[in-house]
Amino acid sequence: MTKTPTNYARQFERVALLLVWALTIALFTFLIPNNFLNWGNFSIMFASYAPAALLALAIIIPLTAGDYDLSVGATLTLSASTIGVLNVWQQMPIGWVLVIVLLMGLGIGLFHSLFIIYFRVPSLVVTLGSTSLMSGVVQLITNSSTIGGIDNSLIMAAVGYRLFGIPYAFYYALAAALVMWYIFDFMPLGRKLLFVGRGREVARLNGISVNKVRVGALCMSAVLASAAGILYAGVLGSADPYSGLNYLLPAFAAAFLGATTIQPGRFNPWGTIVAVYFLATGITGLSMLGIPLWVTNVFNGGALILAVTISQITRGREASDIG
Amino acid sequence: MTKTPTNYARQFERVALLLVWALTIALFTFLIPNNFLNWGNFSIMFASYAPAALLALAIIIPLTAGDYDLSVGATLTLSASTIGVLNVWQQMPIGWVLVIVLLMGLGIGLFHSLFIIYFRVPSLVVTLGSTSLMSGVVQLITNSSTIGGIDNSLIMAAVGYRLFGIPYAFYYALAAALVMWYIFDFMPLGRKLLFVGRGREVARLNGISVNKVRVGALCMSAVLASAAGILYAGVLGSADPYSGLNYLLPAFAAAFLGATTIQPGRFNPWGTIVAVYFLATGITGLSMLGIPLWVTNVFNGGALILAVTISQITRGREASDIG
Amino acid sequence: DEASEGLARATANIEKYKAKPEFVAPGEPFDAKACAAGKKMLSIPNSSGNPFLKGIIDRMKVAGALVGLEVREWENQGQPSQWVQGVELATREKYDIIDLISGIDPGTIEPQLRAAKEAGVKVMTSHFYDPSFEQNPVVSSSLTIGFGEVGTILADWAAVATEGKANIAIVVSNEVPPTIPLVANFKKQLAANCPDCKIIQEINVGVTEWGTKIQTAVQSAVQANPEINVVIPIYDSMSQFVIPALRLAGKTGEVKVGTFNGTPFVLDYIAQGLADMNIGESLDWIAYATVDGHLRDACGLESPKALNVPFYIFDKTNVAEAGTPAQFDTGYGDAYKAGFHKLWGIE
Amino acid sequence: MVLSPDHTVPDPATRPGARNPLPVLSVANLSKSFGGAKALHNVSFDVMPGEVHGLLGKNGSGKSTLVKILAGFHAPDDGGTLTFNGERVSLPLKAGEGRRLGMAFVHQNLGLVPSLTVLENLRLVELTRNGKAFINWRAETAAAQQALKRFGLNIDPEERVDRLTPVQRALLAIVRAFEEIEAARAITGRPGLVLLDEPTPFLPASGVAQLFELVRSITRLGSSVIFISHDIDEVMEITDRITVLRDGEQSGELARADATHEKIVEMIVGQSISRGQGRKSGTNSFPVYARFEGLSDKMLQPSDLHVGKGEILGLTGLIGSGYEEVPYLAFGARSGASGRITIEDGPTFDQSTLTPAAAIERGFALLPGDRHGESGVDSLSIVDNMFLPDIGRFFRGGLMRNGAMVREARELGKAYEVRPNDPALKLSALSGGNAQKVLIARWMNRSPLLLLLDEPTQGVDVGTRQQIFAALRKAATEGMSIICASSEAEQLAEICDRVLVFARGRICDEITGERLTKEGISEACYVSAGPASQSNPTPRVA
Ligand SMILES: Nc1ncnc2c1ncn2[C@@H]1O[C@H](COP(=O)(O)OP(=O)(O)OP(=O)(O)O)[C@@H](O)[C@H]1O
Ligand SMILES: Nc1ncnc2c1ncn2[C@@H]1O[C@H](COP(=O)(O)OP(=O)(O)OP(=O)(O)O)[C@@H](O)[C@H]1O
Ligand SMILES: [Mg+2]
Ligand SMILES: [Mg+2]
Repeated sequence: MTKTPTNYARQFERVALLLVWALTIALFTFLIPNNFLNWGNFSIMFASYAPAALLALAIIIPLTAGDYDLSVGATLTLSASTIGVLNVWQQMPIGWVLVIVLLMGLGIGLFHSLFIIYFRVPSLVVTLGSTSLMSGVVQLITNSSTIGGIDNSLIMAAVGYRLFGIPYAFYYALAAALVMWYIFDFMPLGRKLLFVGRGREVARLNGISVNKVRVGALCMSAVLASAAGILYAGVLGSADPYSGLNYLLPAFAAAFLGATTIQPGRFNPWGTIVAVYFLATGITGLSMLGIPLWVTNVFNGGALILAVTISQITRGREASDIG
Repeated sequence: MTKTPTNYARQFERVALLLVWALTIALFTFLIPNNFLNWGNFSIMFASYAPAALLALAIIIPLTAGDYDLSVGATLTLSASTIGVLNVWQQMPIGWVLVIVLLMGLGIGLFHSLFIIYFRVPSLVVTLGSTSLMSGVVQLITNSSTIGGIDNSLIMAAVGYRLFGIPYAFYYALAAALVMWYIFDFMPLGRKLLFVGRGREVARLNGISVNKVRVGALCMSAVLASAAGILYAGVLGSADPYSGLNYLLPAFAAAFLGATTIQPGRFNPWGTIVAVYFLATGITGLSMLGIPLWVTNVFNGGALILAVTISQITRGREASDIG
Repeated sequence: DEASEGLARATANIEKYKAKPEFVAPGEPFDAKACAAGKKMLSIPNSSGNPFLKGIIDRMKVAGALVGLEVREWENQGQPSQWVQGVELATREKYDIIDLISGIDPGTIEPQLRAAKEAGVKVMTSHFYDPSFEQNPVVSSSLTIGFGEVGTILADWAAVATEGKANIAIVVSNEVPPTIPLVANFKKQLAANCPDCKIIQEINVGVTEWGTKIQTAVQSAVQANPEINVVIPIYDSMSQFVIPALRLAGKTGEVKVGTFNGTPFVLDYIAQGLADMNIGESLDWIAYATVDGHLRDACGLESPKALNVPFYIFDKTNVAEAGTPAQFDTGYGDAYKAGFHKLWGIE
Repeated sequence: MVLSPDHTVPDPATRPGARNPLPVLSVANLSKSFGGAKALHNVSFDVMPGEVHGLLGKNGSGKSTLVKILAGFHAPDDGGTLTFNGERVSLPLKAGEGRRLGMAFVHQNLGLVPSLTVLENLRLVELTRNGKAFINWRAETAAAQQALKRFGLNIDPEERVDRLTPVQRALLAIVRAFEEIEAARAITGRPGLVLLDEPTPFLPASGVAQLFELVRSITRLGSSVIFISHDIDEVMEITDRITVLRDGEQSGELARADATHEKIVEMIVGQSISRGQGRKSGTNSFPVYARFEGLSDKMLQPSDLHVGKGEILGLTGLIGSGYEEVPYLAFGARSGASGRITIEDGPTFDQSTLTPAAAIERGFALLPGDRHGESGVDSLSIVDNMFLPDIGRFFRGGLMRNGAMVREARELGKAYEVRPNDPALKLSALSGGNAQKVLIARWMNRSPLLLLLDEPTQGVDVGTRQQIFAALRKAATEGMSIICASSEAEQLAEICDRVLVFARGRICDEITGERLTKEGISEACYVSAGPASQSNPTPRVA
């Protein structure tokens, strides 16, 4: 039971991204003395990146179970657009609309499951295809136009009420991470997900109903992406038919970045949250400095590659478990 | 040596997509009697989808070797933008510019290789990150603006000269497919790629220098994506800093769709070409019918999912080798 | 007859926009320096990646500096969540003005704007609403731009360019709000001045899909309908995909291309004979007019309802004035500069 | 007779030794076909409480398939019945149902997830049990530590399984099964059944002894064991009754008392085979072909050894003693190793400069022990697998001669009796033993100068084994040098000219001549492990 010396490096790795985040904050505080380190600034950042955080959380569920879900961006857009169409155009009460949207998310998850699990089509293919399908549907139902004027109660629930100065939106993402953390780490279901992702045959030989677990993961992912769409509509107060897809690559980046921290080598909800807000901090700081746009892209890409590389160096460049 | 009855289904599978393509053409010919089945129409389609075809071909090389290259879209954009900057703004002769652009592609491939092979960072992560990095660089060098006025000789070489009425652009894509077919099917290198993709350790123990093959695949992919950027600039006569990324998902879709035909179960160049032009035919026909463009998204997504599903049914829903 | 009368009206209308723009004062002179003293404005563009908007903001910084107005750009990648951050920043740092410039629908980030308004920040838009639009209640004043007017120019130009026999493919992006009045007026004007003109196909492509869809759609349209002789991409950045489509279809020159925005590379297309007409606006003029209009509102003066920046037609006869290669601000004259200086009392 | 579930079943555990007419497991008319091929055909047998039931058969005879049906992994064809402790169980079993009834498994490939920790693998069932709202990690860790300690395994529960040695992994899987059966018995109060699908190839002799001790302790409590192995001596030692499968059909059932080695072999193979008598050697001397000096890596202390031209050199020892590293080191397949190599009269070179490609260039060949991970690619065709290191040979005139490849593959398949012999089939369509034949053919066909083998007949049935031995001997007489690392003393005794025995990373004995028998080799292994094993029951499990 001897602890190897590398364990110190491992311990460090757990908190490395948190430290880098702290350093980033310190740097920007130094560069923007008055306005950066400021509760108002952070509280807004926490709220406005909440939909992105929820989306990244949605992705890590099927990733843990060994499937890719590329369609979360399209699902977000479809949900937000559906809210716009039903609530604004069809005047349906917002409560009903939310129920319908979440059920729609479930439907999307089941649709994916049918092809991925029953027909054994690779998840990359199915979710790539459904992204395209959903984009078409969004354009159809919205007439390709932005729909404003979403029910005020949704807006209030997302960004109107605040706790410690932070709009509720953030706490929804936090709550999702908390629940996922409990499931991933303290419920048999979480271990099942992990076993299914890391060794499908072994899981099946050991009596885990692999298919059920995968269906569950795909459905949860789609439902969470729908919830992200609801939050998105709530934060913005409107629904636009195109921008959701832009969240896809950042969400993946956050998921992989998050897998370098807290529980390195595993997709984990707290790591994902840290990654989302670390990137958000960088982008916010750079924007406040008035630095040209291209720098933020370089920051995003560079942070992802560097973080994962350093994590790999920590573990002696052995083959990675993620991805 | 009894051939099992399923072999007929397999034989059918090889040509199924070709048949569906033919049916699609027949359908549109019926619906648009005068203008659809017309050499002019097809020759334009062949030329204008040539960059997309080249991009899809670029993707299947690392896919065969077991790596994802998500950065081909960004590489295309970076190449086209570089052509614009050097040729239009810096007045550099087009010949030199093309050499520089192809070398840049090689550099991108080597950059990917460093992280993917030396540091063992998952290819998905590295190419996701480099996509973001390259987008930043493009915005930096182009000032985010479209650059028109690219050297006429490039435009002529792409869409000016014609053979059998089809602009040269198409033949470049065809030539690339031909060379790749030769390499994949008639050179030891092709077999090596395949073994590296399907069983890395097996390949290594059989004397294949796995790392060299992977580096080669990543470099070829980046160079081919650069070439696609050149072709794109030639077809458009301009370089635009944004649209390349949108070709990423369609290129993946074509690669997976292509793996259902000609040599089902393997990424293969002719299948990829067929897939690209099958999708192009559908989109062209729908556009000519004046149908709203959201239908083309549905067509793309639907065709991908259906084709791969049918291919899976043909092979008795056994686990798929691709993806 | 009716057709020739319409054509005459169209020709007259076009001539109006071919003349060098003249400066018309948007209101009474006022002491801009006194008004601007200590005031700050945060300009949030639709996306910092758009060189047109970036150009306007850069020039607004210069124009503002003349009178002491601090203008700052909120850099963003076109993501609404970033716009939200900008609005919150302005609220927190007690800016006087939030300027939503060209493309951010206030309705998209209404909750945050309402909070800003309550905190005493005036929310204004520029170069966004058409005069026919109803302004969002959180907005204090809007410097509108006549998208409908652009539609009428495009329609008249199509009529004139084909001598009353235009068969048109029009490329639009319906999710961008200005599209609606532009296209509506285009159709109305066409019906009024050109009874023989027809819109053969209307191609709607979302902005993010321009790169992947416009080219094929235009190619298909001109193949399926060989009678098409005019293509109108309503925003000129679309034309980078329209021009190659016509080139491939062998219709360059045969099919006329008219568009709107005055982006330099498209002006170059005109010089090269690939496109025929582009309606432009002077960025610097827009910048001055925006600073002028927003200052008036901020100081409680009556704010002009419109930007009042005239449209100017570039075609092959005058495109050389825009420079080779073309520039954003060249060719419009600079009558406005002296005009605004005089209005602001800073000669 | 079908008993209703509420019928009281006498608990054998409370009445040890009492005759109990009720079998623990009763299988009747079980069939399973994959596509057209019948893997199992009307198999029926019973396992009585407290019995160790041997399941034997050639490769591909359906043993693992049977186990997997009981695990709920495969659905059997209609018509079979399954009764467990008198309770009729409907088929197909749902995933995990076997476990609920009281079965525990050690699958042929162990059923561990390499990228997860020992704790997670060991407590897999507990951690994934339905209807539990909270995992108490502290308790789980304690339970895991206790279990590991009880079985004398000194490993950190937080260690990842892929960092364990093969022996540790095998023991981990076994510990898990025995833990589960204890837990199940505590809940159901009825005898359970442990299914061991070839658990022994990874185990050193003392591990086997320990395993058998565990098996006996389990059966004393009334539970039963199904034991699958190709090692007939082991089967003779531990089982009470034996069921033999041949081509998916039952070819017989024997009580151990009635069984002789020859009889069992006859039932397995369908004809009698005379037991290999060991190669008459000792007098032969071979000119040195390859000399290895100071060969070492993490597991192996610097060791000197050589192999003669035309000699078959065996390497053995307890697993983990380092012998199994030698073929890989000699092939340049592992990084972080050192040593010097001299080939015949050639210059001496550094082991670290040797790569698999360079080794192939020199005429070396390596057949790794891990068939799926290192030897062949399941999703590619037989012909591609067969000519993997040779593809260059078929590249003539700028073209791959695909037709010639297929023709030659068919010839080769015939020579090595690959069944079915269709080169276009995927490797995954072959049974394990047939796949091994393909891979052996791959290397033998190249007539390498030095053939390096790691467990070459692992999972290969008796008949096939004889063919492989014959081919190796023939090649050796034609001048091929062969180094064969194996844990099977019997096999080494049969084919080797000389055997080196390893212990704790060093060569500790060299066996030639008269001592070169199964017993001689086993004894040498035990002696090598000697003093340490007195003080600690499981010394090799580091
Ligand atoms: N996926 C498959 N498709 C078609 N036939 C198959 C497939 N898998 C196995 N077979 C056939 O079933 C037969 C039995 O193979 P199986 O793998 O069960 O053998 P096995 O008993 O495990 O043999 P071994 O001891 O060699 O591992 C073989 O003839 C094989 O060709
Ligand atoms: N998943 C599968 N698909 C198709 N055929 C299979 C599959 N699994 C096993 N088979 C076939 O079923 C037959 C029985 O295989 P099984 O693995 O049970 O043999 P075994 O007796 O365990 O052999 P071994 O001694 O080699 O382990 C083989 O012919 C095999 O090829
Ligand atoms: Mg078996
Ligand atoms: Mg087997």
